[in-house]
Amino acid sequence: MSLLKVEHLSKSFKGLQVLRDVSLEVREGERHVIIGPNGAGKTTLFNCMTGTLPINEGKVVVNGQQISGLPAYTAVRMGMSRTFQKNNLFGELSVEENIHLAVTACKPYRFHFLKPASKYAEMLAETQELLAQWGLWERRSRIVSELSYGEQRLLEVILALASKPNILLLDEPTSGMSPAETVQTTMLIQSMPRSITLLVIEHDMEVVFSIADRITVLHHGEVFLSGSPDEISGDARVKEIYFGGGTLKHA
Amino acid sequence: MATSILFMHILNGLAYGMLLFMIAAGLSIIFGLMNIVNLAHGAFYLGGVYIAYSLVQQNLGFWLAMIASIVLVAGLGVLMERFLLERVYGKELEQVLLTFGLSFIFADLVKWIWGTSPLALPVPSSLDVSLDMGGTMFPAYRLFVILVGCLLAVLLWYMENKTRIGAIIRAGVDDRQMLSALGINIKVVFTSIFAVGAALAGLSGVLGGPIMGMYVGIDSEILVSSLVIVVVGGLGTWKGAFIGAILVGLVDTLGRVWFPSLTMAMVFVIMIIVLLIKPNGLFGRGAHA
Amino acid sequence: SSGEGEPIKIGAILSFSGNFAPLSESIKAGMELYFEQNGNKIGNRPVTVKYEDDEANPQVALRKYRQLVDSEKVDLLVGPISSSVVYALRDVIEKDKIVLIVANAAANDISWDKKSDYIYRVSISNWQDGTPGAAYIANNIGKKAYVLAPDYPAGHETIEAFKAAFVAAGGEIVKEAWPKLGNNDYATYLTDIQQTKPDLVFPFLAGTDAIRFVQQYEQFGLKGKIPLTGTQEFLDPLVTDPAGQAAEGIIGATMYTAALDNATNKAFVEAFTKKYGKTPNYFNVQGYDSAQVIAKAVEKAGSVKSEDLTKVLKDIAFSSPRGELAMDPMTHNLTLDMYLAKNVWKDGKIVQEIMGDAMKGLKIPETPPAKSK
Amino acid sequence: MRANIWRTPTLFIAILLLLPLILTNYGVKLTSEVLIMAIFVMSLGLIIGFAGLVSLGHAAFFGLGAYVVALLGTHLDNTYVLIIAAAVISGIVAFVSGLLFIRSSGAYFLMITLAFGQMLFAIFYKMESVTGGADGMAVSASLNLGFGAIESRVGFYYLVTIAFLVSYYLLRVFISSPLGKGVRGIKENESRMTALGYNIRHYKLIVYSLSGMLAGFAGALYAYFNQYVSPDLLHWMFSGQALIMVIVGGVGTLVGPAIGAGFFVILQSYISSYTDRWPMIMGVIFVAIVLYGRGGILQIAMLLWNKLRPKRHKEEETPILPKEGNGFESVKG
Amino acid sequence: MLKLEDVHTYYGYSHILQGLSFSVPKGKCVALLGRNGAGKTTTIHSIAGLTPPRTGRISYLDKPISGLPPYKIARHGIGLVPQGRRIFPSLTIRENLTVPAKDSRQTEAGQKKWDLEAVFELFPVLKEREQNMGTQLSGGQQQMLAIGRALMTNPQCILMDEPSEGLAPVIIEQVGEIITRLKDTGLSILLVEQNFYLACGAADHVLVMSKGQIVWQGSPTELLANEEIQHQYLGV
Ligand SMILES: Nc1ncnc2c1ncn2[C@@H]1O[C@H](COP(=O)(O)OP(=O)(O)OP(=O)(O)O)[C@@H](O)[C@H]1O
Ligand SMILES: Nc1ncnc2c1ncn2[C@@H]1O[C@H](COP(=O)(O)OP(=O)(O)OP(=O)(O)O)[C@@H](O)[C@H]1O
Ligand SMILES: [Mg+2]
Ligand SMILES: [Mg+2]
Repeated sequence: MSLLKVEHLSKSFKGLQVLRDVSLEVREGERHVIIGPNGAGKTTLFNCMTGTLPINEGKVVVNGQQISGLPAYTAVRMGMSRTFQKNNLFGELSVEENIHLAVTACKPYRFHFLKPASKYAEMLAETQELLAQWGLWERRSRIVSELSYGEQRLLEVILALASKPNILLLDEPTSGMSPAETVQTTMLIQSMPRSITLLVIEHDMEVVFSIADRITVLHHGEVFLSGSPDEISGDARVKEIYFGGGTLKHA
Repeated sequence: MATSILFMHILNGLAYGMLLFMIAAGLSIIFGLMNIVNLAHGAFYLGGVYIAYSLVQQNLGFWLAMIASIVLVAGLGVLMERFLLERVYGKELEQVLLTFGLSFIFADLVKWIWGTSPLALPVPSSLDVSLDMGGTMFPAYRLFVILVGCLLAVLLWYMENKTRIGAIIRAGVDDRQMLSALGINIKVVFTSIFAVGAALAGLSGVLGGPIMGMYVGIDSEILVSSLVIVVVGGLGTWKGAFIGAILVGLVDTLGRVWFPSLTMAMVFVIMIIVLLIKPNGLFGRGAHA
Repeated sequence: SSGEGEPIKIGAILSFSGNFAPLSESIKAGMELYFEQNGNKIGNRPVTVKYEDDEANPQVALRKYRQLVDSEKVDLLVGPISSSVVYALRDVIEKDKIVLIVANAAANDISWDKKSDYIYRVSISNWQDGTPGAAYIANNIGKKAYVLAPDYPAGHETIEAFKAAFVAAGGEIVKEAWPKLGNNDYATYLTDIQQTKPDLVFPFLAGTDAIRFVQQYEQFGLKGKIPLTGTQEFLDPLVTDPAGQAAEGIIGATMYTAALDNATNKAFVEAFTKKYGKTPNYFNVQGYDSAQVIAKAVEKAGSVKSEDLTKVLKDIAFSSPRGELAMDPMTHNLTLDMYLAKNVWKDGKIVQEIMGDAMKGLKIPETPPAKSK
Repeated sequence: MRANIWRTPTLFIAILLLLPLILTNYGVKLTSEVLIMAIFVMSLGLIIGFAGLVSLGHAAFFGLGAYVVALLGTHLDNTYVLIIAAAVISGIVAFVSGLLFIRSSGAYFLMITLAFGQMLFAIFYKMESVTGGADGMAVSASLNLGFGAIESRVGFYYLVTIAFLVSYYLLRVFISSPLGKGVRGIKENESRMTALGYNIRHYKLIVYSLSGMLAGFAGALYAYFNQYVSPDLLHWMFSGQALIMVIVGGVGTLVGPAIGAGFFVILQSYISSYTDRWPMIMGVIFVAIVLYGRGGILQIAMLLWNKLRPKRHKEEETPILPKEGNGFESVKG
Repeated sequence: MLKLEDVHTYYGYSHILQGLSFSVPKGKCVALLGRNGAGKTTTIHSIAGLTPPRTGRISYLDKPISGLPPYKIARHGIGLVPQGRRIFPSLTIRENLTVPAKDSRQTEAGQKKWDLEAVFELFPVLKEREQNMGTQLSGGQQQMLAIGRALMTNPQCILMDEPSEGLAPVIIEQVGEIITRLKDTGLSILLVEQNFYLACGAADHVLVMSKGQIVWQGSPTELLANEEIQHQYLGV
């Protein structure tokens, strides 16, 4: 059965219908990519799924449990964590402190206040691991606002991973990353255990096709088409509304 | 209660509201729009009324005195913005300390120069009459204040909707760097708008003086009531300050009639109610400061 | 241990910042004038006065008190403007056994429940401020009074006193209004007065409140329509000078005006105008008399020890610009002569004109009178 | 390293304990007052510097605590009960008001707390029959921890010192704890905290109530200190002073506000007794602090300290500076 | 045309740009490539005056502009499309465009003048939403707005920091076309890109940057041919 279900979801911002009766099913372990023209409603879909935005109609179900309508922070409790398209970090804190916060978020001891955080070995260990894994170790005590944009994009992804989610929503993870970092990130995503179900928004076709098991195309807030990578890449209409001539490749 | 008297009370409320609006207008620009926490607002008021007072003593005549003192206060504003506030944009708490210190300095200067015994700025003789409104008398000067209030409202409305100034300032508050990278000399804009705000505060001192009185200590009262109005109305829009002032004026005045025992806390009760219903004030653009 | 020529230290706790500043400055001026006239000596001992600013806040006052008593080791205290400060200091004063000469605080209780062997008032009590004018007003101006005072203890005490006396004299209170202290717009009340149409208005307001009220009273066209009376605050230059012509015609009872015809006052007014270039207000007199009482008491007692001072202060008599005055041993409060006065507009300035005696030898009762109504 | 962490505190404690030997009576009294203020101002510094909740009504909780001692004290005279009651009641009021106000932020929070404070002020001012209204009331309760009433100044001083040190230590642990870090994170970026799975409302409420409790505790001590309470203790002017003390001392640190309190109280009481121009002098000092002491007295102190101290310690010390420190000292030091 | 000579820029103590020299000829597009943290944005900011270089010289049309305040530099006719869009949140979309708007007096005769109509025609979605707040746009739409905003200043030379970020492929192609069109109207363009193909497609000259220095330059075709550089510095 599918781990994540979006059923007949609709969303509008005072009068402006942004999502129309969107339904979506993601199987456990699946790598599901969402593409679509700018303004199609991809990010909004994420916001509605994670409870960042209230939804008008429909519901979101995780493990057969409805989460739509619940406050945003509960999504993470359900093992669903996300990144933002626009960097959304703790600018004044160091890289390390950013990750500390992310790691602690779902730990039982997040409400403890009688012992310095620095005494929680587990938390420190997990942080170190992430820093090492993503090659930010030597930059760990840098203040985040002083990182370059791409470096910050990287941190976005790390923060989402830190809570050890089993559903991971990535909103254009590689945008702003240089080809090198993009490749690195793509590989890390591919190498993730299948226990993590992935829902990714991406405009970089190389990334899309190298990770997707399944692709859904959103257009004008509706599911335009959903299918395997081959089906999508083959589809003429998608080419027209989204891929375009592909002239770039042959520049 | 007879309708005529109710009418009088409402008129009083409006007049008082307009007075408050006039006093808060400067702050609604400096704090509401430019997002500078200016605790020296009351000091501008003091400056306005005391300078005007001295000039009137030199029998310069009320209106000349008014213009002169407005100019002086505006000048003070320019110096303040250029040399002090400019260094603490975006740092609300440092602004608090800075302007708090300045208000201390200004207030004490006033004390030093003019002494502590209360003075009074007389109503300009041309307006020193009271009109008969169906049996009850009403001071012409207050009608004049209402008029000025309306003019200010129009001015602010114009600035906000008919010129780019409002937008430029909001943009400047959002992202100074980016704005200047688009070719706008934000320093000049901010300084001049701050001066305008200061000038309005000065003006409110001159015109409010004859009603509110002049003494060291009124500055903090002015500051608080202005803050209340700007916040109740919502930061960043002239509408806020305007409606906020009217609301406060009316409720405060009618409160004196209907809940005499609440007069002390009336204003604050309104503020709490408003902010509980609308956390960003009546017309607020969203959390600020 | 008063060795010859050893200086006497006086601690003055006043409110130099905040709305009470003018009162404090006036009292200070009065004290300085007296000591200056007496070569800054009491007997053969030089006098030094240490002024402290309590910001009209009892908590600060307590800090300043400690500074003066513990650190400066002053011999006695003079001061507070606000009664809450006296209440705050009372218990420590009793503990430290140090004399306080009250130069302004007017709360009645200082002479009643909160009376202390160490606290003596040379200013006036609220009761004495509210009472004296009432009878004259009732008999000569009108029977229906509209009373107005700030909604705080002094306001209530004063109006309470006025009411009692006014009703006793056959008058009637048609309405009471209680604006908040520091109220800046009296429009509501003035409109209400126009509607109520009383024979007269009797307000108790201090400082800037009084000035605003008087001016707005005129702006709303009430001046000359409905007689304005009031407590002595309304018959004092501190209010009438800034209020200007608006204050013309106000009638009431006061313990002092510069016009008082007695030798001490003549000398005082002359000296004062010479030093400060303006006519004295009654706060100046309170300061002057505080200094004078201290001096007299120390001389009479021949020491600054509290136990000696208290003995002589109980019934100390002295000639004040207000006339020949004496302390009432039962209340530690002055027995005052109150005069009827009126504000008249004389060559571009308001001056007070004595109309006669309001009450002679007015003592505050030894116990709180039964509340009226 | 360890030594380095402990040196400063121990030195500090030693000084505090020895002070009474060198100070005059008045000095002891004043220092006691400063320490009480310091506790209060730290409680405010906690929500301002770490939770980003800038309040202008914090005196309400301080005054509330004081009045609890004054009012309850007339019925039962048990120091423990009274002080705990003061803290708890203030805490509860903080919690309830927090429930309502936490929603608003920035200037709106500032003003709504101001309004709340003024309403409490009005209540205590008006309830003449109970609270003595504007005239305030004397505190009848006597300070007694079970071994005889503490009347001597020095005795009281040591009590306050201990109270201060304990509060400081607890706060220090709090801000470096996971909960404290969470609070700091919320100040930095609420939407991200939510996305990470933090319930920011809970965190804000907890820290706000805690701070209210501490303020109430300080208030209770103050009631014992002055043996007299008046509505001025709840007035926004007092809240404003506390706010200034926080900023003067240094926002975003713990010691800062404490230092600010001392600086403010002592400076004011001395300057004001030497010149009538004290407001101007204070004003100039404040402006100077903003212009030259980025981040308050503490900052200045640290800079001087770094200059005077042998170079090699620099790295360890710097983290205490607000900019890097951010209350994450322990992680770094 | 725009010219950099031995530019050194620092953030506090960290030395980011270490002697940068290159120039952008009139009517040409120069692409600046490099890994994250290479110093591309810093370069752009140094030119725009947001992080003034400590040493070295930047001139535009042979007038020195280094050290001038940003607004003066902008008034020389240098437009900026910043990285991360930097839309003004409290301005509507329309205001975002009108605030920087500069009338065409300064723009050369015969050159296409950019005004609201022109921008709306380029990105119709912006017109549909003109009264919405800038941040209520989708990421990609904001990117369009950022480009439009820069065009509204009618620049002679335009600095683009990753203009294709977050844009759908179709729109990226469109951006490519826009760049070509701008070149044709005589604009000089400094293009920082992560999208290798867009960069190579639009640029006449390519600079590869690493650790604050130019490590390679040449024509797009040369770069496309040079696997090694691509691999070493771009990881393509
Ligand atoms: N807060 C909002 N108020 C009004 N409209 C909004 C708001 N947020 C998004 N929209 C509109 O909803 C539509 C979908 O936005 P969304 O961010 O989901 O697009 P997207 O698919 O993520 O596009 P992109 O690929 O550019 O990120 C857009 O037209 C956008 O303008
Ligand atoms: N404000 C700052 N303070 C200190 N260092 C900074 C600051 N901004 C950037 N840096 C550092 O300068 C270097 C270059 O940053 P820059 O933003 O120019 O890189 P970039 O080439 O634009 O990278 P990206 O492709 O990720 O945008 C990076 O190592 C970054 O960490
Ligand atoms: Mg998106
Ligand atoms: Mg960059």
